[in-house]
Amino acid sequence: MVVAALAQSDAEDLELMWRIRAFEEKASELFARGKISGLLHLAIGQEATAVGVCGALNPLDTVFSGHRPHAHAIAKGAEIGKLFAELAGRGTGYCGGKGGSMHLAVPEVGFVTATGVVAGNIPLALGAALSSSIRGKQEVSVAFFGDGAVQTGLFHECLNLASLWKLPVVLICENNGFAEFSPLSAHTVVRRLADHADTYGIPSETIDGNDLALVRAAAVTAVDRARGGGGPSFLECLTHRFRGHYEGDPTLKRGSHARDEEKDPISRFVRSLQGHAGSTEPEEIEARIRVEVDEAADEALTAPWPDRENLATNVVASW
Amino acid sequence: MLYAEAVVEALRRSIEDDERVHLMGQYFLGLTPHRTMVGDLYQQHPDRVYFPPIAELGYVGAGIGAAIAGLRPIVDCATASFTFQAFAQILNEAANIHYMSGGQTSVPMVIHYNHGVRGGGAAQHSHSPQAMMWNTPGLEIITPSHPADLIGLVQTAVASNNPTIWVDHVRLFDTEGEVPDDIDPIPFGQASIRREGSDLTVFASSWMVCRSLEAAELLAAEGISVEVVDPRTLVPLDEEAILQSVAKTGHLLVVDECHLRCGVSSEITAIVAEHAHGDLRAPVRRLATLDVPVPFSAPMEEFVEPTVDKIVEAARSVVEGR
Amino acid sequence: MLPDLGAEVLVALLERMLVARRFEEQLIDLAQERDIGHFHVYVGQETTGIPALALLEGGDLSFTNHRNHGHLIARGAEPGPMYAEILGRVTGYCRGKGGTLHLASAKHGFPTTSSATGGCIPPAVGAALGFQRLGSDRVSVCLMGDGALEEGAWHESANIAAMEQLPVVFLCENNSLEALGQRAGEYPSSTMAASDLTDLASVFGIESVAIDGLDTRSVHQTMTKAVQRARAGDGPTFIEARTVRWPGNRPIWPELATGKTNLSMAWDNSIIPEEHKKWHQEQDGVLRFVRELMSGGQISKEVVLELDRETSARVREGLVFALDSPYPSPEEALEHVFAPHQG
Amino acid sequence: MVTETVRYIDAISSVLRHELDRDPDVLILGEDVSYGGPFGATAGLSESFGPRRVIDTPISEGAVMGLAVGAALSGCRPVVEVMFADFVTLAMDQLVNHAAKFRYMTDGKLSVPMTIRVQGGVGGGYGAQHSQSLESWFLHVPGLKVVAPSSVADAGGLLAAAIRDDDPVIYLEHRGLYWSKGSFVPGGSPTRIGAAAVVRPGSDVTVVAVSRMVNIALTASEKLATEGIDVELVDLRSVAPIDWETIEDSVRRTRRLVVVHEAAVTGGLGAELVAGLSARAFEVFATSAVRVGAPFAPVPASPFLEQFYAPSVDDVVVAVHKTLDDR
Repeated sequence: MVVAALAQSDAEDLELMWRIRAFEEKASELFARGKISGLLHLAIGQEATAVGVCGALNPLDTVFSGHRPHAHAIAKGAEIGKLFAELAGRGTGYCGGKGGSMHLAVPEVGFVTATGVVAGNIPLALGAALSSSIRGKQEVSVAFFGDGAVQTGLFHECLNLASLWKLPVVLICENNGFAEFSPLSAHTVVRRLADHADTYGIPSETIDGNDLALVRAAAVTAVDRARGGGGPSFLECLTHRFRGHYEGDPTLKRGSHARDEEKDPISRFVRSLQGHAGSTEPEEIEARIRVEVDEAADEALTAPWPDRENLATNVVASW
Repeated sequence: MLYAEAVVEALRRSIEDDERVHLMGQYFLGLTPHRTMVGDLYQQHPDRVYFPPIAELGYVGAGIGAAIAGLRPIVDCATASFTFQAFAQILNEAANIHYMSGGQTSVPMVIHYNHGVRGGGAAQHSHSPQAMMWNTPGLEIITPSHPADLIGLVQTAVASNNPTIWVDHVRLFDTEGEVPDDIDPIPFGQASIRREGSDLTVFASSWMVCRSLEAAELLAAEGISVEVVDPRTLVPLDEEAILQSVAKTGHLLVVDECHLRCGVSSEITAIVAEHAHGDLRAPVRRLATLDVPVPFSAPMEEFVEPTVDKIVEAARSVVEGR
Repeated sequence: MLPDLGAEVLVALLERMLVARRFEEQLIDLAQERDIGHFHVYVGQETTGIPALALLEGGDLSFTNHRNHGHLIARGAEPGPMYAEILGRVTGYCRGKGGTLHLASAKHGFPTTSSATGGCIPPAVGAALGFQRLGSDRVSVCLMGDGALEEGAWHESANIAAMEQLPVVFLCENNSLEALGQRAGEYPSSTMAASDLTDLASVFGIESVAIDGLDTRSVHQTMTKAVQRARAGDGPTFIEARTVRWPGNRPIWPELATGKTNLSMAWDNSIIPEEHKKWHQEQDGVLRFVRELMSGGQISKEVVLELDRETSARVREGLVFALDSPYPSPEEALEHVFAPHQG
Repeated sequence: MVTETVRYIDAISSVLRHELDRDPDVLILGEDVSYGGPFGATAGLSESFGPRRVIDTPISEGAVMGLAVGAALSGCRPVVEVMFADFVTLAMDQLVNHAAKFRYMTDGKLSVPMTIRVQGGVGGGYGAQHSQSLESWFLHVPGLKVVAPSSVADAGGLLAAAIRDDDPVIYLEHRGLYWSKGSFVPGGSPTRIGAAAVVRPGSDVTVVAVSRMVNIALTASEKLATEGIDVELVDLRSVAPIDWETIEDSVRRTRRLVVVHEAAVTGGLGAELVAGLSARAFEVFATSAVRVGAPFAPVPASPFLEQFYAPSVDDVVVAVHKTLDDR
C-alpha cells in the first residue's frame, strides 16, 4: 500500500481528467491516421471545467454541450468505447453512427445532447430547466459553450429568458480566448464576458477555469442556487486550448495556445496534490488510463459499420 | 485553374474592379487547405475586409444596410447550414426590400455559402438550402460548377442590384477547368450545355454537374448518349434550355443535392410535366439527397447523396423506361 | 423644457407634431368607416421622433419599424402619398407594395422599413458600416421600440457597432410605460429582465443614456450630441427615450380613447375631462410642448389654433388625394421583384 | 359528445384547453398568449391553467423555439405559438437544425414532441413580411411533420393529433379561415396526420388544394359543375407526410391534375405534388398537370394588389379548363 496514496475523490478526479486528455489525444491520432473523419474539435487543456462542473451535478441533472463536447460527455459518465465508436461512425456508437462527434447524445447519464451550432444548445438547456421547474422536479440543467457563443443573439435572448423565469440552469462559458480561429478581441470589445449576465441580473463569477478546485467550488454554489429556486447563474471559466479550432486545420497555430505547464489543468492538479504528499501514483493513473483508452479505441475501430437498413429509421417516430 | 483559385480570382477581380466591393467573412473556401489563399488576398486588401463575430443574423443584416448605403458587400456565411441563423435577414428583409419599397431601394449584395455533403459534416453542416430560398421571390441564385463560369457569374452578381445567393461546394474546390484570360460577365438565366447528347437529358447544378459529367462518360461507353444541362443560375432559370433538351432526348433525369421533397428536382420535374409532358417518352426520374438528415458515418453518408454510380443506374432506368 | 432653438424652428417642430397627430387621428377615423387593415400609431411619441429626426441632414439614413408614421413626417414626408400607401394606391411612396407596415420614402432618408421586430437593427448598423467604409460623414439612425431589445438581432448588432465604432444612433422609444401586459412594479417591461435598458448597450461600451421622451429639450440635446459623435467618428450612441403609452394604443387595434386632441386644453384646464385627466394634463407631449411654447412666449394661442387649422386642412387634403388616387394595375404586383440588370 | 357549429379559431381554443386539461405535460408558449394572442386563440387559458403552463415570452423567437425543444426533450409537450409565419425565419435554426434532427442524430434516443402553431397567409393588407406561406420549406426538412387544416373539424382534430404526436409538428393556421364556421366535436378524437380527404368526389379532374385554397377550389368546383365538369377535390390536410395513395388513386381515375396553393408556384408544394405524381402515375396523365399558386413576387400590401396575388376561384376554373382543353 502506498502510504501517501491519493484520496479516493482526488484519484477519481485525476483519473477523469486523464481519461478526457487521453481520449482527445487518441482521437487526434486516429484523425491523423484517417480512422475518424468529419469535424473534430478537441478540448485538450480544458479538462478542469468539464470535471469540475459535472462533479457538482447529480446523475439526473442534465448537460447540453456544443461542438467541443467529448470532455463534457466523459465527465458526465459516458463510456469512451461507445464515444470512439460514434466518432468513427460505427453502428455501436452512442448514436449508431448518425450523430458523430458534434451530435453526441448519452441521455442515460444526463448528457442529453450536443449540437454543432454555436449557442444552439443554450435554449435547449433552458427548456430542460423549464420542464424541471414546471414538473416540480429538482433537476438542474447545464449548458457549456465557448466565448464565441456570447456574441450570438441567441445567447442574449436566453439570458433574458433564464433571468425572467428564474430557471434552474447554470450557464458555463469556457472562455478559451478564441472564437473559432480568431482571438476574442476580434469578436467583441467586452473584456469580462460575465458582464453580460450582470446586465440581466444573473449572478456571475469569472474564475480561473484551469483550477479544478476553484471550478468545482463555483459550480457547487451555482448548482445549489439553481436547485434551491434561486434561478440561473453564469460562470465564466478562463481556460486554454492546446489544439487549434479543429483537427486537420492547415493553419494549426491559429486559435491555440502553446502547451504550458503553468496553465495545464492536469499538471496543476497533480502539483497541488503533491504539495500534500510526494506520491508517485498520478503517473500510474495516467499509464493505466492510456491503456484503457487505447483498448477502447481499438475495439471501437473493429466494430461493424452501421446497418444500411437503419439509414432512414428514426427520422420521425412514426408516420 | 483550380476551382478554389477561381474563387479567389473572382473575389480579387471584384475588389479590384469596384471600390464599393467589401468582403465580410472569411470562409469562402471553407475549412479546406485552400483557405490560406483567401488569407493572402485579405492581407493585400486589409481595408476591404470585415471579419465579423459569430453572429450571422447581425452581420448578414449589416451587409444589407451597407448595400443600401452604397457598398457592394460580398458576405460569406461559410457553411450553408449557418444561413438558417440569418434567414430572417436574408428571406424576410433582403429579398423583400426592393419590392416593399415599390422599387425605391435596392440591395446590391452577394451572399456566399458552401453547401452539401462534404464528408463527415453530419446533419448540421451538410445542408443545401437553395431550394428553400428559391421559393422566396427576390433572391437571385447562382450555382457555378466550373471555374470559368464562376468568375463570369460572380462578376454579374456583383454588378447586379439584387441580393444574389452564391452557392458553392467544398468538393468543387479541387476540380480543374480551363479559364481564359478574358472572361466577360455571364448573364443570368443562361444555361450551359456541358455535354451534348441525344438519348437522355441530365439536369444538374453545382457539384452534381461534375458527378453527372463523370456518369455521362461511363454511360457513353454503354452507348447511352447523355446531354448534361447546367442551369448556372437557379433564379432566373433558363426553362427554355431544359425544355429544348427534353424535346430532343425525350428523357429526363434530374440530379440534385437538395433533399427530394420540394427540392430543386421537384420544380424542374414539375416544369417539364406542365410544359413538355408530350415530349416525354418515359417518366422523369428525380435523384436527390434522400429525405433523412445527412448522417455522419461515411458509408451512410454516401448512401444518401447522389453518387456517380447512382446517376448511372438512374440514367439507365430512365432510358430503358423502367 | 424647450430646446435652445429660435422661435421659427420651434414652431416648425410643432407643425410637424400636429401633422403627425392629425394624420393618425384621421387614420383611426377612417378605419371605423372602412377596413384598412392592421396599423400602428405613433400618438404620444411625437415629442421624441420629431425633434430628434429634424436634426438629420440629407444623406443620413433612418431605419424605422411598424410604428413609423411620425418618423416619416418628422423628415418631411407628405400626408398624401403616405395615406395613399396605407390605402394601397399607386401614388403611395411604395406604389402600394409596402403599406403601413413597410412605409418608406427613400428621398426622405427612409430606404426600407421592416416590421419584423428588431428587423431594422442589422441593416441600420450595416448602413453605418457602409458610411464608414465609404469615408462619408453621414449617420445612420436606428429607430426601435423597447421590444426590439428582446431580439437577438439587437445583441449581435450592438456588438458589431461597438467593435467598429460605427456612426449609428440607436433611438429606442420605450413606450411600455402603462402598456398592456405590464405588470405592477415591473419596469422596463414584463418581458425584459434587465432592470435598465441602457445597460444592454453600455455593456458593449456604447455611450448610452435614458431620457424623458416628452422633454423636447432633452431629446434635442441628446440627439445633437449623438449625431455629432457619429459624424466625428466617435462611435455609436444608445438613447432610451421613455414615453407613456397612449391609452388609445393599449388595445391591439388603436382607438381614439382620449378623443381628438383639443389644443385648447393646453391653456384651459377647465375643459379637461376627468377620464384620462392624467393623459391630457401631463402625458400628452404635444399639449406639453404647446404649453412650454406659450409660457416661453414663443407662440400665442391664436397662432396655435391657426397652425392647427392649416395642418388639419393639409392632412385632410392628403386623404382626399389618396382616396382619389387609382389603385395600381394588377400586373404591377409582378414588378420590382428584381432590379433590372445593366446592359 | 355533441357536435357544435363553431368558428375555426374556437376549435383551436377548445382543443388547446382540452389538451392542457388531459395532459399535465402540455404547455403553451408564445408572445402575449396570456392575453389571448393576436387573434384570441389562447383567450382564457392563462386564467384556467395559470402562468406556469400558459407562458408569455419575450419577442425572442429563436430562444423560445429552442427552449421549447429543450422542454420537449425533457418530458414536456410544448405548443409554441409563432405570431406570424414569416417570423419562423428568426427561429429557423432551432427548427431545422435542432427540433427536426434530434431523433435522427441520436438514432431514436431523443424525441421532440412539440407543436408549432404558425399563423399566416395572404389577407388583410399585412404586406410582404406578414403573409408568406412557408410550407414548402418545412416539407423540405426531414424530421418535421406539417399539417394545414382547412375545415373547422380538422382545425380541431389535427391540432389534437399534433399535440399528442411524438415529433415536431408544424400546424399551419390561415388567418383568413379563423372566422369561418363548421361543425366540431369538443373533446373529439384526433385526425390522423398523413391522411388527405376527398371533400368532393368527381370524375373529370382531380384538384388538390391546401389550407384556405380548399375553400376557393370548392367554390370553383361548384361553378364548374354548372358547366357539367365534375371535379374531384382533395384537401391535402397534411403537407408532410403527403398522402400519395389518396391522390394517386384519384388521378388514376380522372387522369387530370390541378394543384392549388397560396405560396409562390416556383419551388412550392405544387412542384412536389406534380413531380411525385408524374413519377407515380406517368402513364395515366391525359393532359399536362397545372399548378396554380402565387406569382413569383413577395406579397404586396395594397389590398387591391393582394386580391390578384393569391389564387382566385377564376384562376382555378381556368386551370381546370386547361387540363380539359389541352387534349
